[in-house]
Amino acid sequence: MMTKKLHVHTVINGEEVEFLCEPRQSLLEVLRDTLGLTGSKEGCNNGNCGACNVILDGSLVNSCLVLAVEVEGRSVVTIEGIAGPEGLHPIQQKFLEHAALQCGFCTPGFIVAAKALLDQNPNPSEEEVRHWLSGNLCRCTGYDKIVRAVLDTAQVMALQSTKR
Amino acid sequence: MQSLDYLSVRSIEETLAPLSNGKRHVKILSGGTDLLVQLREGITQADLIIDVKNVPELVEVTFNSAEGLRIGAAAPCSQICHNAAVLEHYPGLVDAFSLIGGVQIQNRASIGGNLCNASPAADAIPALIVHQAVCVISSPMGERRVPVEQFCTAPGKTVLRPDELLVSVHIPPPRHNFGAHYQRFIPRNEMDIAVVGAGASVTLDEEGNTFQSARLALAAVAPTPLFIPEVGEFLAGKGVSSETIEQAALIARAAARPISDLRGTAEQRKKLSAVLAKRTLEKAVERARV
Amino acid sequence: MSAEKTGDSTLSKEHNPTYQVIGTRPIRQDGTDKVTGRAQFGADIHLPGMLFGAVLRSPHAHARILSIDTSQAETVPGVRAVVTGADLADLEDKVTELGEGTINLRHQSWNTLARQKVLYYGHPVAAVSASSPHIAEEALALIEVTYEVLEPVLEVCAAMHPNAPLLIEDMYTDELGQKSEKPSNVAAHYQTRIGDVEKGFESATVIVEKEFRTSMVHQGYIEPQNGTALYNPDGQLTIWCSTQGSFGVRDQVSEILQIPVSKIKVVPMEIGGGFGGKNPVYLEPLAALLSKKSGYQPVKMTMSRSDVLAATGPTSGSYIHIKLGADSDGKLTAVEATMLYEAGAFPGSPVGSGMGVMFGPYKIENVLIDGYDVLVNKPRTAAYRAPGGTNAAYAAEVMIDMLSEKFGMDPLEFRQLNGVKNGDRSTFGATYQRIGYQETLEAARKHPHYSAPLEKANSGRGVASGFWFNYGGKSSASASLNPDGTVSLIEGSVDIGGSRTSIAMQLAEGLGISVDDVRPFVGDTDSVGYTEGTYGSRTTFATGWAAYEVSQKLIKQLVERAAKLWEVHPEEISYQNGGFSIGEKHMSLKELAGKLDETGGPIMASATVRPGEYGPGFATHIVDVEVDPETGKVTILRYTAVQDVGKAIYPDYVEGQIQGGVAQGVGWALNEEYMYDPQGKLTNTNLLDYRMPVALDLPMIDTVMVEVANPGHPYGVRGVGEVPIVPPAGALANAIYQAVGVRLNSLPMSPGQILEALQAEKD
Amino acid sequence: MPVVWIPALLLPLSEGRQKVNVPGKTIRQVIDNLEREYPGIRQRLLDSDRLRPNISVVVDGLISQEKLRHKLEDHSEIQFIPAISGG
Repeated sequence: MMTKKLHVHTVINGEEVEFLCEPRQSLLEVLRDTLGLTGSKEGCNNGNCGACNVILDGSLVNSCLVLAVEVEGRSVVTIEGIAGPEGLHPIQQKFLEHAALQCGFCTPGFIVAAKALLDQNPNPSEEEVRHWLSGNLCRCTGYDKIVRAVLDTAQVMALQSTKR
Repeated sequence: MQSLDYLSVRSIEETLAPLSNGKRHVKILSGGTDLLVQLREGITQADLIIDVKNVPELVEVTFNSAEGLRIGAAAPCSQICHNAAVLEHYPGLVDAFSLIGGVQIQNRASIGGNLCNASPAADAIPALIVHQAVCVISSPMGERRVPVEQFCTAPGKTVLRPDELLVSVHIPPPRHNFGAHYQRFIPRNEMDIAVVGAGASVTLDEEGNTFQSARLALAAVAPTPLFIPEVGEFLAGKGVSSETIEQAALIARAAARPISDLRGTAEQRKKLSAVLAKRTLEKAVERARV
Repeated sequence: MSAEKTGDSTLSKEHNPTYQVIGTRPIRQDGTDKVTGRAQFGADIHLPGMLFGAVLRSPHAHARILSIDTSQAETVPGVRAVVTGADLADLEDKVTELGEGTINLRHQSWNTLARQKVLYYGHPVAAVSASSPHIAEEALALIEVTYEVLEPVLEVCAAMHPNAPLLIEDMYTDELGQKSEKPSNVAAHYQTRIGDVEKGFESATVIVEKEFRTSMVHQGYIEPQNGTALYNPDGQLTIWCSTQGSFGVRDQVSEILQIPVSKIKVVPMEIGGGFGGKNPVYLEPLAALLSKKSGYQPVKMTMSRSDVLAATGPTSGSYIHIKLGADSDGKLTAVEATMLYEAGAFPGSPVGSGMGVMFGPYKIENVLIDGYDVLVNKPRTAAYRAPGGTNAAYAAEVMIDMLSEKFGMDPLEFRQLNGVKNGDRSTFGATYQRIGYQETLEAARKHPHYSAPLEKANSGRGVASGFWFNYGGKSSASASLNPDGTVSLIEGSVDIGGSRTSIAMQLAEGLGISVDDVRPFVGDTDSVGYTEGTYGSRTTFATGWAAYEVSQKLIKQLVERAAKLWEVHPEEISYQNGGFSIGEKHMSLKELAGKLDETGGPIMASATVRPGEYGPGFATHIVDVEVDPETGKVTILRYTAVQDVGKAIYPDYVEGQIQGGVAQGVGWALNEEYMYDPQGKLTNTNLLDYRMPVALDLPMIDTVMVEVANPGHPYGVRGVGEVPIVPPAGALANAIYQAVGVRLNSLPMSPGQILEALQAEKD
Repeated sequence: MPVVWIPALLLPLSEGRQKVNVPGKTIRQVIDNLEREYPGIRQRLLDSDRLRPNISVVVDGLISQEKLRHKLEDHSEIQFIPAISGG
């Protein structure tokens, strides 16, 4: 049976968005099935793989563990919002340069998580990167190239900010 | 997940009303990291969930040296860990709250959720017990206070009545020569439930050579997080030495009554109870001395 | 061998020709889509009028289905169709080669939807289509199934007992064409016998004997299975899914639903990992059935993580007994082994390949290995990276370590003494041609890791080697030249880890153009020639070869066109590095591409290959661990993987394959395992309790790519994907022994196991 | 003439001989000739008119894809092994 849908007004990747959803629908489900933002992936649907990571009001969350109705009046950044009008975000560029992806399925979650890390800690150690990314599972790479890509991004972004 | 209704509230009164009228099967939603999974798996039922994250008293973390620390029940782990006062005065709590899940979980999972989920393996609870934390519970009848060690009654069960809401947790002000620590054992280095967890707090004399008092609690070795007063009774007045700590650890081991499950065997948990009790006491002493 | 440092991996190579494209590190053509979330994976598809399917699964490990009542479910508003086993044709026992390996059609159909009996927890019993996934899920709860619960068979030795309950009551043990007298849970018995083991053991001065047990483990791809089907009223069926082989899906669906392949088009979407587990079909035939029954509307089905763990993959748990002897010089003289592999609910464990992998790196004259394929009430096993190899090599490498210790020899030296060389006969019978095993041992001994001091207490270093057959198989590709001189390439291999690029690079090398001028595209089953799945470490080898063939065919046509323009004979024209020349005259490929119309119109070429001379792969790994003797926790301090890769076409992704294989091997070795309760219910059906390594569990994984070119490939390629998962468990077991003095004989070597072993050592 | 390693499970049929020389220009001919020498061996290797799907034939070290039609050299070495699947 279906309960009455609720009207939700929120901001996704900087754009005001309105949608209708059932209370039981997760943010992940609405992003993918209602809003067509399929970059966020479902790997486990219970918070153990990180493939559905989004940034909610500045903090990293699993969108499978957030109800869509909870984002009323809040702001969400998904993988689709990481690249800017001028092109790829440095973290995306570094993932490509370091071959930090194989199948690419966990990649959006890792990139969103790495973005959240660097926003909060622009100069992480390898240990800090590994700890932060421990909520994201990758089965292809053994994490080596992913960790290198994140560390390298931090360096490049530090250089860019000193230039400015 | 079964179909249900959702209500976002802004005050405690607004929350208590539907709880007390008894018409609906209500669940309180803060972080949802346990609740949503359990609803999906059908382990928990509800026809109404009340989102309390917009109730100011439930998300505040406040500190003053006279009354100590007050943590709103819906405050997420990351907020607690990054709070300046908590970092300065309660490193033993940071140990525990920084262990609950990865960053994504930290940003959602709340102290109240960890208490109300009442898992025997909950990381926060032993740490709160050794800090002598008290739960503040509201209902239309008023407010009552329950020491954390009495809050959980069985796996998934607490002292809360259907009409009651866990509002906040209070931790006494920091004392001199006090040190606390929590650690757990997991097979991986992250993303696991404790096979065994151990929290300890000690208060030493001025010289830091004698235990004035101590508290120890274990996770995942009993139906509820286990406070072991015998350890404190044994250590009080004794000199700080590896021998006394070893003996205290054996008392903890003896008190542990674990089961075997998919996360570990009873035998393994018995062993780990002693190992972790020893290690966490040593760390607590180290902290008490600085 | 010269050694050249590339990033944090070393490339040590024999002399080989200089390439322009091969061996470089371009950015993969599909990369941008994958870092921006635009890449379309199977579950990302959305079609107009699309319905959602869900599967009802057995709560019992072994039970007879007495009745299924779907009437209530059918009345739920929003429900469009319900299917059960009755909707599938009953197929007779026919063993055929489908996807990879062989499949008995009756079993394949039975696994798709249970008939009469359910054979494992999670076995599909019925499926529903509805307007929303939540309604479909609610409808499942209204399907009433009555079961007669039977005693489950959960352990391989118990399953072989003559009085064990039978899973498939009319199954007899096959011994190379001969059936057993009585029905049995043993599907097949294989045997390898070379020389005379009794004589072999007589000539041995040292004999070691040990038994090993390993748990069932899962491939663990992060993307759950999914399948979307649109059955048209005209009988044309289109399937969008995540699969390792689109043609394999077409073949399997054709057999299960009894539809000719000509009526089926399979569109491979991007795939989120497979490792062997995405060769068999699960949801695709159900989605097709539901689409037809729902009035020819598209139906999308996706699995939950618990469905994935309970009902797909996994690979066999096993019992292995080995007796191994060596003479006074430390030369191996004989091996005798028994291997019992869990097939799961239906025949088809990888025990055969396990038998070959076990002592693949070693020269042993006298061999007697018995392998048994045994049914248990667990999901039907599927291939998993070097199927059957990791558990077999784990046992073998521990034995080798025990012997080298008894002889007081360096474990790598012991392996050099007994390791296979070109022309040696393998322990599975075949004779090795050009192989690079000894080269990996030499590189490992020379590596700074091997001589680095171990500082920490309770730390130890272990080594182990591994072998994998590799494979060739059928591959197709076609390409057309664009007017701007770029090339559009259509190939049939699903890209799970950069193979679009490694294939495009071989076309570019052949044509002498930049890989940036090649646009690779993975075709569906109607747009490209038959191509086997992305498995068996075959893709860069075989489909890359097809791309090379295409490049040669294009050059032939291009030279003819150039000859027309210059009005000379083709033979007079030389073609090099993307340019034509004759005497002083020169013309680039791009120039010619702009003048195709004047010389006879567009140019395209296609090739289909089935190369046989795939070179086997060998690897040697070194690992340092620290063990906490109070908790049994293992910390990996350092890891180095040395592997003969033939020729690294796309080094970034060869390193990636090696690192990924190591990570999976580490998980298998230390913490991953299927945990069943006594009734046969899988208890750890989530990624919290099925413990795959997280970033914090692993160090950087150094790779050494040894290049012993495979003479059987135009560019010397060997498969690289599977070998790296073979050595880790053995290397870790040997390192743990060095650290704390206990030899673990079961996987996973979890903290609890190690703690018990340490305790047993004390008592 | 080609050398055939008799599969272990078929040794009872070959009076225990592990290695036999058998004439034949293709695997099919070799199996036919084996059958003459050791009656019953063919139906153990073939399923009607094709090699059993769970068996691979190795010719001179390489797993054959032509199987029964595989052309043999005068001194080819032939081996039957369990079919291998890849992940």
